[in-house]
Amino acid sequence: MTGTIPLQYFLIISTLMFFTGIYGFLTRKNLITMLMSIELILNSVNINFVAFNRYLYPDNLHGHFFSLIVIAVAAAEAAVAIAIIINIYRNFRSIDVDKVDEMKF
Amino acid sequence: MIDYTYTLLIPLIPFVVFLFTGLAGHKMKPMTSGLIGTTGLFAVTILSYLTAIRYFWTDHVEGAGYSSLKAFEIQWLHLTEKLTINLGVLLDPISVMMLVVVSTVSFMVHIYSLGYMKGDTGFARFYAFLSLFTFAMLGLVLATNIFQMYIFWELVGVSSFLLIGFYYEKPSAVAASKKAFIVTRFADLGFLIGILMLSFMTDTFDFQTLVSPTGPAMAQAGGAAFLGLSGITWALIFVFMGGAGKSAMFPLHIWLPDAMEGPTPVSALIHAATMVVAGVYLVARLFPVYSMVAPDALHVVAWVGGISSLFAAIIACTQTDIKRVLAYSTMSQIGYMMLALGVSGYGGHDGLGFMAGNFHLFTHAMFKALLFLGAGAIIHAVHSNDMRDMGGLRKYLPITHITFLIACLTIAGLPPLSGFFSKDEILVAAFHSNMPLFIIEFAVAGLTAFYMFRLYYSIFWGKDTHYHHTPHEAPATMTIPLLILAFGAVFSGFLPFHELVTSDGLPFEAHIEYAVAIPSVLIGILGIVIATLMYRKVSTSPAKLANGFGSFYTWAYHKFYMDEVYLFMTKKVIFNYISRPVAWFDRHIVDGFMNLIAHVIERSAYLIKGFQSGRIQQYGYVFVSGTIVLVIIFVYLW
Amino acid sequence: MNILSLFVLIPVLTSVAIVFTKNMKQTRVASAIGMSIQLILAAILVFLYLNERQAGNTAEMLFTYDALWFPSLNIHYAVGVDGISVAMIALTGVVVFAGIFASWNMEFLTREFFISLILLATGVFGFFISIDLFTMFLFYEVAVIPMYLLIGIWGSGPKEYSAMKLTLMLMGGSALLMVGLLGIYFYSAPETGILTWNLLEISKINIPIEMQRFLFPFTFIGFGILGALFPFHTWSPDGHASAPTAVSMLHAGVLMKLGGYGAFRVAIFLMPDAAQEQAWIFLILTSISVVYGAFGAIWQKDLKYINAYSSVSHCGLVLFAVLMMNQTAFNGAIIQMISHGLMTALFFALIGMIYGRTHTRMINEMGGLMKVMPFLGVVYVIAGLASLGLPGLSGFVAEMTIFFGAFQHTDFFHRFLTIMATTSIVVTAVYILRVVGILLLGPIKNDHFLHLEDAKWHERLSTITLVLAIAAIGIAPLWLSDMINVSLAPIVNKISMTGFEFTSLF
Amino acid sequence: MNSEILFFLLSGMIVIFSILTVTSRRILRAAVYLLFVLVSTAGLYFMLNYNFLAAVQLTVYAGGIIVLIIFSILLTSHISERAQMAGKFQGLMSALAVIAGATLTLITILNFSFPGKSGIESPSDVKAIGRALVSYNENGYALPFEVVSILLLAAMIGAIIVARKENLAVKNTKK
Repeated sequence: MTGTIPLQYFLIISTLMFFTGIYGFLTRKNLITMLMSIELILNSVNINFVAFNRYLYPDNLHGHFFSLIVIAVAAAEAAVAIAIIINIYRNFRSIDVDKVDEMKF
Repeated sequence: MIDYTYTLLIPLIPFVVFLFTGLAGHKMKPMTSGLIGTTGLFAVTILSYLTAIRYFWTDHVEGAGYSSLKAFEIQWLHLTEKLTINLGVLLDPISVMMLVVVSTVSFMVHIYSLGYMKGDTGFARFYAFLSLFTFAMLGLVLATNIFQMYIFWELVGVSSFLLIGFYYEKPSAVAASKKAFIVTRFADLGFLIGILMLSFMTDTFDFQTLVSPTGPAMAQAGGAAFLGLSGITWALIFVFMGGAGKSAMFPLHIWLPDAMEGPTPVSALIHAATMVVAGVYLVARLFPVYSMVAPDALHVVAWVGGISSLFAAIIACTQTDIKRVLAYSTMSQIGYMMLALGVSGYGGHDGLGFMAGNFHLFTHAMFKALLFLGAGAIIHAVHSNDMRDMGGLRKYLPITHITFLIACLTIAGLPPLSGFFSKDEILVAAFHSNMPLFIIEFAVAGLTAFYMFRLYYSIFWGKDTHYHHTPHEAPATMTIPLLILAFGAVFSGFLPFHELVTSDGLPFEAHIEYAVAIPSVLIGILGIVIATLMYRKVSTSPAKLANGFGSFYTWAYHKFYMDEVYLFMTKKVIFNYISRPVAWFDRHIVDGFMNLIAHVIERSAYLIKGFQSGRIQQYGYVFVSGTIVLVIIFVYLW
Repeated sequence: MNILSLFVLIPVLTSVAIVFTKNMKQTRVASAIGMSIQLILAAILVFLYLNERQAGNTAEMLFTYDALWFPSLNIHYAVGVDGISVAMIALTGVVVFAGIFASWNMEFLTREFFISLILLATGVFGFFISIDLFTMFLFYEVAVIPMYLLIGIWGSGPKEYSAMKLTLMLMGGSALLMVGLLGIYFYSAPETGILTWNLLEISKINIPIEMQRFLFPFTFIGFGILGALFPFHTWSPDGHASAPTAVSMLHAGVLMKLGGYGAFRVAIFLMPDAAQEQAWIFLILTSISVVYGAFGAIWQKDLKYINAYSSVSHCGLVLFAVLMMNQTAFNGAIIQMISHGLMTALFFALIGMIYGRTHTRMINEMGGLMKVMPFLGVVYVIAGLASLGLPGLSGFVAEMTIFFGAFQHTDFFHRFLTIMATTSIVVTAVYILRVVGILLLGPIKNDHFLHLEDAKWHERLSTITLVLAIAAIGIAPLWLSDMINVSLAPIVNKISMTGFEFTSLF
Repeated sequence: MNSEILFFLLSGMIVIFSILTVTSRRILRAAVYLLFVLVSTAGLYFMLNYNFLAAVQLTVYAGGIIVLIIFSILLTSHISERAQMAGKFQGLMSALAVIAGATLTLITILNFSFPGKSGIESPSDVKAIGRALVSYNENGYALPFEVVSILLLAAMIGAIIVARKENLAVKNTKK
């Protein structure tokens, strides 16, 4: 189905998505949005894996499975992260990353 | 060799008594510790007299002269290969004489205090300290070497400190004890430096080696090390500084009048008869060295003695506290002794001054202890130290009155009392070697008679003061010592000192030189007459006289402002201009510098700390940009 | 089992035992038993040592034991003692013993307190028995570090500040020291190539003079900081003022001695050439310490500050004597260390006891205490007299030996400094008498003081032990002095091999 | 041609919604934008003919994670609440770094000549995937599969414990 679309296009999309995620991670104060940024980053990586698999090494499914596992890890990570966030919220009444500074200094 | 090892017991008995009463004194009845102390001292006195009799008479080979002998010696500390500190017992004429003086006076004071201190809360403590003092003083007297002397010198100082501050709840007593200790300590610093120099030059501490005519000290004569004086002269001047401090010589005398804050028996024992003559004893000990290799140092001794005696006599004429009068009188008399040593030569009749100084030391101990103990009896009766509160006491205190009168006559130098003989010898010695000093001493003899009788008349005659309680004669424990000492004051002048205590150990012929003796007796009588005219009855003449002298009187009354000068030196200069800046400097400059270092480090840490902010986004930013930079460098630029 | 290893083992075992104690009583009994054993052991060691010497054993170090510990750097656990270390161990035993009883009523975190205290003692004992430079350094650190906790947790006043200051300055010293020791290590075997940390082996060779010049200041200052060398002494007043009683005792009593001992054992012994050359700089500094500390003490109002400054003065005298570099002065330095250790421990114990009753250390708020607590008052006076050098107490012996040793130098420079140092005895008298006068004598200033009690049994035990030790040295110093003298011979020999003439500097 | 249009459409959505995700001040909306991004990514997977992966993406990501996120948003903040953004300086610096990074990466990608396809295409239907997941030969993924399963179990337990921490703490103090 990919037809004439070159590999680089996928890579460009994934790059843009990756750096958007990073931008989000660096600028958002809210822990949940930071988590979402991380999801973006993971997702962009997945695209890379899948695209390389399809374009360069279609004889096996390494990239594909890698993505699959990353999705599973992302799910696990999201679950734990959200548990932590909820706990933080309970303790601090806020999920602002700058306000959680009990352990600082 | 005759065995004198038992003399070791003489200092040891008081030491054991001190330990015993000091540690267990508060557990027993006060009187028990007093009796233990007195009994101990009685034993010491017996032993001392026994030693004196054996040494001077029974064991002495006729015509052989008295040599010094070491009865006992042990090593105490090893300093260098050559210098070793020993402790021991040295017997020679002056130490045996001092033994008699110290044990007699101390014994008298022990008995006297049984009455005087009765009922005092610190009775046991008092006796413990007295024993400590006696131990230290005997150790000093019997020292075989200069360092042992220094050791006991310090111990004597500290027991003096403890006894002056005996009434430790009285601020003035505390201040006086502090002053006494610090001033003498300062003088002892000189003594220590003197010992350091002397021992370095001669490689010995031992008195026998030091004074031996072939010893190392004698080899040091001549040469000029510093300011035109030889090294050993300086050493001996420093040593004398220690002696001057202990003996309250001008200008290190200021502690002595204040030391009268102590109980009166203490003043009699320490600050009249024994400890304050330690300086004289020290010079006498080293006399051959002084006389042969450092005559310049001996001149210093003579002049310091002369000036002190005049200075003190003038002040004594103006004071009203009876104990202070006696204190200045003590200082004046010690000046005499110093002067006697200072003008003396060595050997034979030249050593007349030496003999006279020691003679006067002996007689002075008797009559001055008597005066102080008498003053104690008076204070005991009147409860005041000030002669203006007294008068007409002869009716109430007959024994005290008689003994006091004897003592006053003795110190005024009337024949045939002991003071006449010893003072006369001193004047003769001065007359033959140093005219200016003779004139000073001659004047002092008159002044002495004057102020002593001023004191006497003010207390026992003069106005009839009304007392709250009728004064009554002291108990027998106090009067018996007075009588015994009076006996000593009257008759000790007949002791043949010129045969016993001489500079080279050999006897020489001494006789009364009428050319000196008659004027000196006359000036004494003149002083007494003037005092009688002025003070026997209440009159205005003392005030007139005082006005006649004008500001000079005021100066003398204020002790020539010596205390103020010292106070200025210590309080202002040392405290404010040395100690305080040092403390400030330490807190602010030295410590400030350390704190500054810490502060700089802390500030820089604070700056760096920003990087480790704990903000995850900042870390992320650094991480990302760092990665980018690294990629640029390693992928594109490398 | 080597007897010396017991000195490290017993404190460790005591600490372990303390961990299992259940309450304050058990804890302090355990510590008291442990440290009493330690004291007895120290006495036995002195006895054994004297016996061995009597029997003609002339080895430099006795009771040696050597076990390879860390092969790649040739670090050994090497122990051995000579007369000097034996004396120092005896001192430590006495002071630690007294310290335990002085802190009998420590109620806050008792177990932890005693464990830290005993850990500190372990370090000190270990330091004195070591002859391997690295183990020595190790024990030195073991001794220094519990200090931080002891002051920071159980202290008073600005304790955090003081603890921090003290630890940082001492650590700074350690850093310099480490440089020095490493330098010595790397130049310890110029010929064979097998490097060693062993003190005795290093002493047999000569470290190149260029290196000595470089390493000596590091080593000397490193130890000197602990020995309160001017101007690195400022941790001492603050540290002592904040520290709890027993810690002040141990610190001033034995820990500061580590400095003097180390400076002598390591800096001077191993690098005599540089020491001869550079001594004059440090001599000036130490003479300043001596006089300056004494003058500084006059103006202070806090009892502990007074004592801390007096320690600066007295410890200055130790370093001063060490730098004079002749047998008598060395001997004096060692005696002074012991004497100062005992009397300053006594002082701090008394100050702690007085503070525990009056709740103030400011002398102008107190007065007339002699009346209400005669025992403590008398002991304070004795301590004061020892401090101002009264014959019959230890201070006198030490000071005199030092002065006579120092006066052996014939040149003007040394003479002048010696005379300057001797003036301190007068100034010492001034501040001691000032304190005694204000604190103990005179009328009672505060009615509240009338209800105060005199010393308890444990306080009496603690102070009497120290007083007895002080008096023993003061009355019969010869055995101690001889014990040290014999051990000084190799050191003096090594120094005399250097042909350096001081006067050639000028 | 069709596929290209589809690709540009999907990639356009991805880029736009990604940016919106990280810039939107309303958190709930951001979550929804994220959902769009994830769905579009699933579209890309479909285009690459990995249907199973795309399905997983849709169910796990879009279905599971996003729902979780939305729940947590609802738990921790009000719908109307506007998220706080970083300061201007921080935003600017981050943007600069991100742009620099993106530029760098893009330059690298565009300058790199990728090798061509190698070998024959292996099947990627569900049956083949299932086989590969549980086989342990050269192309089998039994080990990572098991590891992930353990990870998921651990994460599940961990999440429960962390989220329930308060109750545990209460229990502990009671004991």
